[in-house]
Amino acid sequence: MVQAEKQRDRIGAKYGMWLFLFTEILFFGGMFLLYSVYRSKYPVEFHASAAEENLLLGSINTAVLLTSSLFIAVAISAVKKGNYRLSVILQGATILMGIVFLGIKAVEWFEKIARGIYPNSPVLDKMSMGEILFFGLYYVMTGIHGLHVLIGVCVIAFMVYFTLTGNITRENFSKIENTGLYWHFVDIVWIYLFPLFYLIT
Amino acid sequence: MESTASECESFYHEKGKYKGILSWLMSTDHKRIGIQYLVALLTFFSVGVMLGLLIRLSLIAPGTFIGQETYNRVFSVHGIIMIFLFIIPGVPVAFGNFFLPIMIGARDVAFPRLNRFTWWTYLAGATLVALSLFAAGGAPDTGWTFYAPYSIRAKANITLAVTGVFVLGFSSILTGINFVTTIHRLRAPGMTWFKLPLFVWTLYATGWVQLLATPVLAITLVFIILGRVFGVGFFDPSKGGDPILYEHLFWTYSHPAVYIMVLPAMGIISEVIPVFARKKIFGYKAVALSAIGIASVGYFVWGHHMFTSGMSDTARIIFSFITFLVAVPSGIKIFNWVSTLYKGSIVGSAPIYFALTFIFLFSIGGLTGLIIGSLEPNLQLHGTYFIVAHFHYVMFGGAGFAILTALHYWFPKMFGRMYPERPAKIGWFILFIGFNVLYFSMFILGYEGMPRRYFDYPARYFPLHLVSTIGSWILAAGLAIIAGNLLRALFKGPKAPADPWGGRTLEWTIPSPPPAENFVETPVIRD
Amino acid sequence: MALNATEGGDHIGSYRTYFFIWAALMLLLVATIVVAKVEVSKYSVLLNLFIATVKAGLVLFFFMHLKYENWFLKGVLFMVLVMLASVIGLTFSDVWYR
Amino acid sequence: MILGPSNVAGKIETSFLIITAACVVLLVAVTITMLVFIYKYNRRRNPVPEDIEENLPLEVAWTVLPTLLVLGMFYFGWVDFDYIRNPPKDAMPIDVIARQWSWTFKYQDGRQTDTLRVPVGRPVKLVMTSEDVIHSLFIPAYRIKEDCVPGLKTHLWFNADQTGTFDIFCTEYCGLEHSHMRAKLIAMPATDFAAWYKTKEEAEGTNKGLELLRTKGCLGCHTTDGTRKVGPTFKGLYGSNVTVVTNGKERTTAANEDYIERSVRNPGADVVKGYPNIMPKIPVTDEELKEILEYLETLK
Ligand code: HEA
Ligand code: HEA
Ligand code: HEC
Ligand code: CUA
Ligand SMILES: [Cu+2]
Repeated sequence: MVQAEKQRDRIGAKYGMWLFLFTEILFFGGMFLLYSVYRSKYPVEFHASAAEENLLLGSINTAVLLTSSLFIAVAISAVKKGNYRLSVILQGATILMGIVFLGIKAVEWFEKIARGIYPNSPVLDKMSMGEILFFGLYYVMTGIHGLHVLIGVCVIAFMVYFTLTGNITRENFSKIENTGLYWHFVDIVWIYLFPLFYLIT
Repeated sequence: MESTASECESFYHEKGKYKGILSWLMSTDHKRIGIQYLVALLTFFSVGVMLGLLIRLSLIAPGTFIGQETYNRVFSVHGIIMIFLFIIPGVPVAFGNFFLPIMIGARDVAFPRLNRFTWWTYLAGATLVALSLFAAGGAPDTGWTFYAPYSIRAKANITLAVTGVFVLGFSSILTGINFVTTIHRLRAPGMTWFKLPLFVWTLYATGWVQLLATPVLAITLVFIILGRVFGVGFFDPSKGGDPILYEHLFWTYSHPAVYIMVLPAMGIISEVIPVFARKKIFGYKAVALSAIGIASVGYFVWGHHMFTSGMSDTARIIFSFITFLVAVPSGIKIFNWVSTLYKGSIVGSAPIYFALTFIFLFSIGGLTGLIIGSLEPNLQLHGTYFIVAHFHYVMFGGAGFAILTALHYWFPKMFGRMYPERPAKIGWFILFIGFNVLYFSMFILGYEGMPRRYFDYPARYFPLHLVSTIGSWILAAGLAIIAGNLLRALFKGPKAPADPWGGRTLEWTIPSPPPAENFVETPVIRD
Repeated sequence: MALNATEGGDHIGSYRTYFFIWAALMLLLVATIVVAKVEVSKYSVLLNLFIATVKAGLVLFFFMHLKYENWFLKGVLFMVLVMLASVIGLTFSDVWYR
Repeated sequence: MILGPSNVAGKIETSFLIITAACVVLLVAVTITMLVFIYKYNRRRNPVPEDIEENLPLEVAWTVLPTLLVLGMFYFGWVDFDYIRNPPKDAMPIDVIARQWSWTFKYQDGRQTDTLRVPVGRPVKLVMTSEDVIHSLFIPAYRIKEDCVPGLKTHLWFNADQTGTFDIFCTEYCGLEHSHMRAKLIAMPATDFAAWYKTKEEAEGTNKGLELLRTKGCLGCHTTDGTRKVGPTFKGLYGSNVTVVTNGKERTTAANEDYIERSVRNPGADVVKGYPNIMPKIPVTDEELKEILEYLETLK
C-alpha cells in the first residue's frame, strides 16, 4: 500500500469517519441496552407511556430527518459533479431541516415540561417506576440525539462556508462526504428512536 | 551518531512554524507528541506512586498518618490516576505515537492534527481530574469504579472527576481511530500484514478495543453525570433503576480496558525478546493473531467482576466459562516467548531483564486471574486483597514492567543517548524483590479474608500488612535508582549509535534520535 | 491490496436513485405507523423494528454508499453490530434469569 | 474433600486448592523452562543463534492442551457451585438489612439483632437487601459473600458445622465507615440457639433502648462510650448543651427530648457543629423513640 500524500488521503479520512461512527454505534448502544432492559422489566408502563407521546409530531420529525438525508446525499453528489450552487442550496436546506427538527423536538419537550414531566420533577416522581424510567430514557436519548443533530447543523454550516470559498471541490470533497456520513448516521439513530418511543404502544 | 547524521538533523532540532516551547506544544510531529505524552504520563505516574506509598504507610498504623476520610479519597485517586491517566493511555500514546509510524515506514500518523488534538484533550481531562482533587467538596471517594448508587449520592467532587474521565475517554477513542487508520493506510510498500512488527499488531488490536469499548464507558459516565445533576434515576432503585446494570455497563468497558493496558505491553515484549535472543520470534503468526484473539474474546468476559453482585447464576456460569477462554491466547504468547529463547544467543542487557521479569510476573498475575475467574473461589476472594494483588501483578508487574522494558530498550532511539547498564540492573533487582514482597503478601492477606478498600482492619492482619509496606519501600528504592539512572543518562550519557542492540525493525535503520520526517526515502520492504 | 479494490467515494450517487430511496423511506414510514396503529398482531413491535432495520439498511447502503464499499468496511460494520448484540444478549443472561 | 467450619467452606477450599495447584504447576513449568533456556542459550554458552520460525505441531499442542486444561479448571470451579447457590427448601430464613454502616438481622418471628446467631447443623438462608447503597456480606471463615443491593433481594446459605464466633465484613465499598461495617456471626449448638431464640429479652443487652439503637443501626455511627465516630457520641448527650447549625446559622441549644426527637425525625434540621450532614432518616415509632430516650437519659 502506497504512502498517500499526507493531507489528501481521502480513503484514510473516510475510514477514520467510519471508525468514529462505530464508536457512536456503541455509544448509543449503551442507551439502547438500558432501554431494552427496562422495557423488558416494565412492559406495561412503557406501553402506556409511549401512548402519551405525540405521534403526529414524531412522524413529521421522522419525515423531516429522512428528507434532510436526501438533501445532503444529493448535495454531495452535486459537489462531485461540480455543481456547487445546487450543493450549497441543498446543504442550506439540510440545515433548515435540522433546525425544524430541533424546533419540533423543543415543542414536544416544552409541552411535557409544562405538564411537569421532567427528570426529578415532583409530578414524575409520583408516577410508577416504569414511567419514571420511560420518560428519563425519553429525555436522555432524544436529548443526546438532539445534541448530535445540533452538532451536525453546525458542521454543515461550516461545509457551506467551505463550498462557497472553494475549499471543497470536486477533487477535494472528503470533508463534506464525511459530514454526510455523520448526518446519515444521526438519521439512522432516529429511525430506531421513533418506533421505540412513539410506536410501541 | 553515524554517517547519515549530516543530511538530516534530529527531530529535536526541527525548525517548524513556532519557536521555543510552542514548537513543542503546537507540533504535529508524532515523535514530539509522543515525548510530551511520556512526560505527562510520568508526572501523573509519580503522583500515583506517592499516593500508593501513602496507602501503604497508612495501613501499618490506621489513623496515625491520615484519617479515614482521607484514606478513602487517597485510594480512589490512586486508582483513578493509575488507571485513567497512566496505564490506559500509557503505552499507545507514548511509545505507540513515537514508534508506530516509524515501524511501518511512514512519516507520521494518518491524522497528525487529530493526534495533537488528543494530547490537548488528554491534558484537559487530566486537568479536570486534578481540579476535582482540590475544589471544595473534596476529592472523589468512590473508588475508581464509581459504583452507583453511591457515586450518585456521595457529596465529593464526583461530577468533576467523572467529566474528566469522560474527556480522557474521548482522547483515547480518537487515538484508537488514528492508529487503526494509520496501520491500514500508511504502511510502506511491501509492508504486508504479516510483515508488520508485533508491536504494531498489538497496537492494532488495542486500537480496536479503544474504539469499541470506550464509548460504552462514555455513555455510562454520562448517566452518572445526569443522575447527579438532573436526578435522572437510571441506577436508583427508588426510581425503578437497577444498580447492577451500572456494573454491567461499567465493566463492559473496564474489562476490555485491561487489555488496552496489557496488549501493547505484550507487543513491547514481543519486540524485545527476539532482539536480545538474537533470532526471530518463534511462531510470529500465532503471536500476532493471539493479540486479536485476546482483544475479541476479552470483550465478552466483563461479568467476572460481578460474580457476587447479585447477578443471575446463569450469567455467572457463562461469564466464568468465557473468562477461561481468554487464558488460551495469553498462554500462546507466553509459550512462544519462552520458545524464542530456545537455541538463541541471549545478550544480557537491561531490557531483557525487564522483559523476562514481565513474563514471570504477568504469569503470576494472569494465573491468579484464573483462580478468581473460577466460580467458587471467587465467592471467597472477590473484594479482598487477593484481587488487589492480582491486578497489581498484571498491571504493574505486566504493563508497568513493559513500560520499563520499553524505556530502556528505546531510550537510545528516543533520546539519542546510552545509559549505563549496571545501575539499571541493580535497580531492576531491588525493584523485583520489593515488588514481590509488596504484592505477594497481599495474596495471602486476601486469602485470609482481608477486604480491600479497608482503612482499618482486625489486628490479625497486621504482620502481613507490615511486610507489604516494607516491600513498598524497597520497591520505591529500586524505582528511584532506575529513574535516577535514566535521568542522568538523559544529560550525561554517551551518544547512541543508530542501532545499539542489533534490532531488525525499521526504527533501527534511521539515526538516533530520528530526523524530523523519519525517512529520507520511503523504505521498501523486501524479504 | 484487496482493500483498494473498490472505494465507495469514487461512486457518484445519481440523483434519481437517491430520490427513489427517499420515496421508499417515506413509504416505510407510513407502513410502520400503520402497523403500529392497526395492531396487526402482537408481533407489531418486532415488525416495527424490522421496518426500522430496513430503513436503516437503505440509508446505510445507498445514502452512505456502503453498497459500493469494499468487504472490509462491510465486514467490520457487521462485526460491530454482532458485538453490540452479544453485549446486550449477555446482559440479558443476567436480567432474565435473575 | 476438605472440611471447614461450614458445609460450603470446605467445598470452596477444595476447589480453590485444585485450581491453584494447577496454576502453580503451570507457573513452575514456564519459569523453569525459561530459566533453563536463559542459562543454556546465553551468549557465552551458545554464541551462534539458530533461527527456528515455526513448529506447527507445537503451536497446535499449546493451543489445544491449555484449552482442555482451562476447561478442566472451569469445571472444578463449577462442580459445587450449584449446590452452594441453591439453598435447601427447609433452610431457616433470616433477613439481612444492610445500611451505612451497620447490619440488622431479622428472624422469622420479627426479632432483630446486630449479631448473627445461627444453630449448628441446620441450613440457614440469608435473604439480603440494602437500604441505601451497595454493601456486601462476607463471612471469611465460610468463604462466601454476596452483595446487598438496594431494591433487590439476594441470598446466601450455609450450614454451620462447628460452633464459634466469626467475623462478618462488608466487602463492597459503601462510603466513609466501610471498614468498620463489621459484625459477628455466632454459630451455637442447636439447643443453645433454641434457648436463645425463645427468650424475648436479649441476654446481654437487657436494655430495650440499647437494643433498639443497635438494631436500627444508630450504633453504626454513634457510640455510647464517649468516643467519636461518624456522629457525636451519645454519652453525656442528654441534658447537655450542643452547638448546632440551623439553616446555616450557629446556635446553642439544650439537648432535651424535643431536640433529640427532632434530630432523629428530621436529621438535616439541626446539624451538630463539626459533623457532616449525613445522618439518614431512619423510621422510628413513638414507643421506640421513648425507649431510646429513656436509655439515652441513663448515659448522662
Ligand atoms: C492489565 C490489566 C489486567 C489483565 C491483563 C488482567 C487479566 C485477567 N484478569 Fe484481571 N483484573 C484487573 C486487571 C487485569 N486483569 C483489574 C484492575 C481488576 C480489578 C478491578 C477492580 O475491581 O478494581 C481485575 C479483576 C479481575 C477479576 C475480578 C475479581 C473480582 O473482583 O471478583 C477477575 C475474575 O475473573 C479477573 C480475571 C482475569 C483473567 C482471567 C485475566 C486473563 O486475561 C489472564 C490471562 C493470563 C494468563 C492465564 C497467564 C499467562 C499464561 C500462561 C502462563 C500460560 C498457561 C496458562 C494456561 C493456559 C491456563 N481479573
Ligand atoms: C498501573 C496501576 C497501578 C500501579 C502502578 C499501582 C501502584 C501501587 N499501588 Fe495500587 N492500585 C491501583 C493501580 C495501581 N497501583 C488500582 C486501580 C487500585 C484500586 C483502587 C480502588 O480500589 O478503587 C489500587 C489500589 C491499591 C491498594 C489497595 C487499597 C485498598 O483497597 O484499600 C494498595 C494498598 O496497598 C495499593 C498500593 C500500591 C503501591 C504501594 C503502589 C506503588 O506506589 C508502587 C510503586 C511503584 C513503582 C515503584 C513504579 C513501577 C514502575 C512502573 C509502573 C514503570 C514506570 C517507570 C518509570 C517511572 C521509570 N494500590
Ligand atoms: C449514617 C450515620 C448515622 C446513623 C445511621 C445515625 N446517625 Fe445520628 N447522627 C449522625 C451524624 C453525622 C450526626 C451529627 C450531624 C447531625 O446532627 O445531623 C448525628 C446526630 C444525631 C443526634 C444529635 C446528637 C448531638 O450530639 O446533638 C442524635 C440524637 C442522633 N443522631 C440520634 C440517632 C439515632 C437515634 C439513630 C438511629 C435511629 C441515628 N442517630 C442514626 C449520623 C448517623
Ligand atoms: Cu457497607 Cu461497605
Ligand atoms: Cu476483568
